[in-house]
Amino acid sequence: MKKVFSSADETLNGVLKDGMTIAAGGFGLCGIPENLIAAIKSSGVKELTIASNNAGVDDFGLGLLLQDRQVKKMISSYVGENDLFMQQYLAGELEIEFNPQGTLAERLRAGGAGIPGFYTATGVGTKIAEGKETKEFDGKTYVLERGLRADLAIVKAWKGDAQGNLTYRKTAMNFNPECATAGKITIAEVEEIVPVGALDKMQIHTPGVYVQRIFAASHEKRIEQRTTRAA
Amino acid sequence: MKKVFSSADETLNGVLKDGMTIAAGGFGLCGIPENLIAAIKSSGVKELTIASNNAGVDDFGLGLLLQDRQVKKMISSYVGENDLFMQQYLAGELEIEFNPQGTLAERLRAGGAGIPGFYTATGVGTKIAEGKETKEFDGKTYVLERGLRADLAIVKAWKGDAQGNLTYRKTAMNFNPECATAGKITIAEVEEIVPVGALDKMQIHTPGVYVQRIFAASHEKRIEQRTTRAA
Amino acid sequence: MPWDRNDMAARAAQELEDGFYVNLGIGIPTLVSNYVPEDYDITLQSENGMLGMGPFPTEEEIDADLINAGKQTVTELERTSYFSSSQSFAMIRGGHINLSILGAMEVSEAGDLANWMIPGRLVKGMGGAMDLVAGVQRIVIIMDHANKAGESKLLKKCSLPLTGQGVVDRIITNLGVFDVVEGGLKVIELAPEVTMEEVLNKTEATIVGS
Amino acid sequence: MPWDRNDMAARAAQELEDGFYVNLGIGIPTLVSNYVPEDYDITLQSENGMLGMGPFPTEEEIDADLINAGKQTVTELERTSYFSSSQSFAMIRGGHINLSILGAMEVSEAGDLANWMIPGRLVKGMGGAMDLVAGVQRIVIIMDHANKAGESKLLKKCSLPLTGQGVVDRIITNLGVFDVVEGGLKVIELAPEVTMEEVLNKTEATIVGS
Repeated sequence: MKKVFSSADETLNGVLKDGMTIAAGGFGLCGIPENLIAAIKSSGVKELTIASNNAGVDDFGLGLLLQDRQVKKMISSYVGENDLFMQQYLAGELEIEFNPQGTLAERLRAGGAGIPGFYTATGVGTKIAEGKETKEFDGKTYVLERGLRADLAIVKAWKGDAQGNLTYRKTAMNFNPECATAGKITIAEVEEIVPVGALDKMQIHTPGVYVQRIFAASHEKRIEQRTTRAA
Repeated sequence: MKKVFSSADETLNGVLKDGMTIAAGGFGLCGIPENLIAAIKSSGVKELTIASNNAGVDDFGLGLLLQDRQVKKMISSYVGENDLFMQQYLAGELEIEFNPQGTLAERLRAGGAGIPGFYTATGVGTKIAEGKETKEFDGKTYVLERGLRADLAIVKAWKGDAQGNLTYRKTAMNFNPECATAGKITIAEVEEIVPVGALDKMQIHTPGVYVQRIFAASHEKRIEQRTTRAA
Repeated sequence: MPWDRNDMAARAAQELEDGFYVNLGIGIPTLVSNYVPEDYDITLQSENGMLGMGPFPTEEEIDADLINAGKQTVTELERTSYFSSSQSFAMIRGGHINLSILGAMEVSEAGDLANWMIPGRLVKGMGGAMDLVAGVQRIVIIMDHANKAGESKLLKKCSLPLTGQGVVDRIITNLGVFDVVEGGLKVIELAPEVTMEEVLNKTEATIVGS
Repeated sequence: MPWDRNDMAARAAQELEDGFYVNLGIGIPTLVSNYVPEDYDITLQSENGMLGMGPFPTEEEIDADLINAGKQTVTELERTSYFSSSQSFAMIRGGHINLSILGAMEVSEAGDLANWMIPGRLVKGMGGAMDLVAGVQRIVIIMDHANKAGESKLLKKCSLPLTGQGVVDRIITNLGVFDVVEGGLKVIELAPEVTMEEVLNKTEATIVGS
């Protein structure tokens, strides 16, 4: 069962379908599967539903998929960094389902963990809870949120091995572990493929069972807000 | 905010109360907070409800708390290794609430994560689901299980630091991370306290926010089933 | 000649596919690991928090922090990863494990499984069995066809409290291999010298399409 | 003289207690970190997956893999730990963070908060704000007392879509400090030279017990 592939294009071979749901790791432009996103753009696949905390910026990350109108719907918590998104949204060309950030993370985790629904206090009494079931526990009201699975998950890790074991680096971890569990097929792009056994066995963030395909690539790692202090 | 204490007794000072609920890490005798359990025995605290996957053996682990009848109720998935448990249970001196192992783990995680209830297919159509609400999602039936919090969580880790950051070793991790999140107060016993900054920041299993008190101690680490192959 | 424990384990090993992630129950299912085809890449999950379980340790390798779900000392492999209980059962409940091979007290023709509790006898608990049968993609049972009193363990309806409802896909007994299908159990294979007549005589569950 | 941004941040820093785990929102709340008492051990959480957030990096320290919830480059400290988004919000939702200091568009006398959406304007999303106000132990708001049109932002009822219902504990404005109590808002403190009369004139929300 060979999991290691040579490129983003090769890992996506036979996987993409119009109308599919894709869960994409990353927070802002940090820890995004940038090579897979570029390959999905090239593929021309359309009518995508994408679950991702953000929508990238106009010319990088998931924003690339908006240029050719490949996205039908985003499930996100914040899309404020993407002007193209706003134009298409206001023109009625793009749907958005806002999920609170923690609810989105938990929905992906729950989906991957076989939990079809869970209750949270987040959003109770707000627009987010409209049309959703609520329930009282110990005198407090909670809203029912659904587990979320995706046809495909695309994640970006730091190091990985041929078994599909992954580790992430610093805050580039973010939504990647949750997306990895939520994908019916999960593809990981990593900075480096290391020999099986080289990763610390007690420190593997995503065990290989969740990862079907993996490849190594270089990453631009664009920075959104370059803030510094005097040296 | 000093978190480091010198002994199990010292960490338990002012914490124990008759009738309290304690979540205890460990699977069998592996990764159990053995020093804290011994100190709880010495304290004489009574009427405890203990959430722990197992009940130890007659003369080690949580079994020690049964000797003086300190336990009112166990929430466990398997208690078959403890004869004393069985005697007290059959004599009506001890209650048991069986939870499937994965449900128990998820209840503790949910409790610690502010999720009061979640749905699982585990146990549907069995005694475990009796008296519990069920709900259909996508044509399949699931049972509602509750998040579980404890007045006190006692966990055993490998290495920890003065901030309460913890790492676990091999399968001694088991229920410890979940218990750590579920405790209103969490006390950790570790094999070694290392300087803050010595643990790999990307590899801290339990961030210090969950741990209020910590101490280092030696551990017997008794083995239940010593199975070997020829060298 | 009906199958013995090792024959059943060897037959169960045919359920494996290259690349499978597998959880083996305690008892006969454990023996299946002795029959994994050499060219197969199989990863064993242990629900106490380990993916990539190795063989028992040598005396020198014994590590109290390294046990399997049966509380036996085991070893790790190059591929091994460790994780917490909630993560382990997320993997199980979420359907990421391809196959679980388990023992049983009773199986019904509807695929109900009973393997954790005998009323009136000491109740030890279900451990992870209910999660495994509810979450793993495919459940294969290995058990003797009859109990010690000679009564069929493949029943129309389980008499014991259930571990799971409609969860069993395939049953391997000393007499043969049976699939849970619409209307009852279907004979897939018979052990050497076992006849269909013998199976019909020794099975309470409805045998269909045979 | 009403407080300016830095005065408000300094006043908000008085809400800190030694040992607190704190999540600071974007904008004025970020300034609070400049006023942490030196002998306090405060740990900042960043909801994108970091506990123990350090200051902005020097030009040499910049790391694209190390940002805060505002997508700004930051640094780590000795105590820092990193974790995934579901773990980060488990910490928040589970009530393990002691205090969150956030900005607001409107707050009602019942403690309702609106800070994510203006109907008819571009909707960018709530990010982690709804989770923070629902889960963190104590919510303190820093905001101007009035909007640019001079209208009170402390209202009887929020006009904008809510971020959370009954979630605010304390509000720090340029005019003073107000607690959400039974029946309305209670004045805890006034900025220098600000009178109760001025507050009553500039506040739509019910002021009680003053």
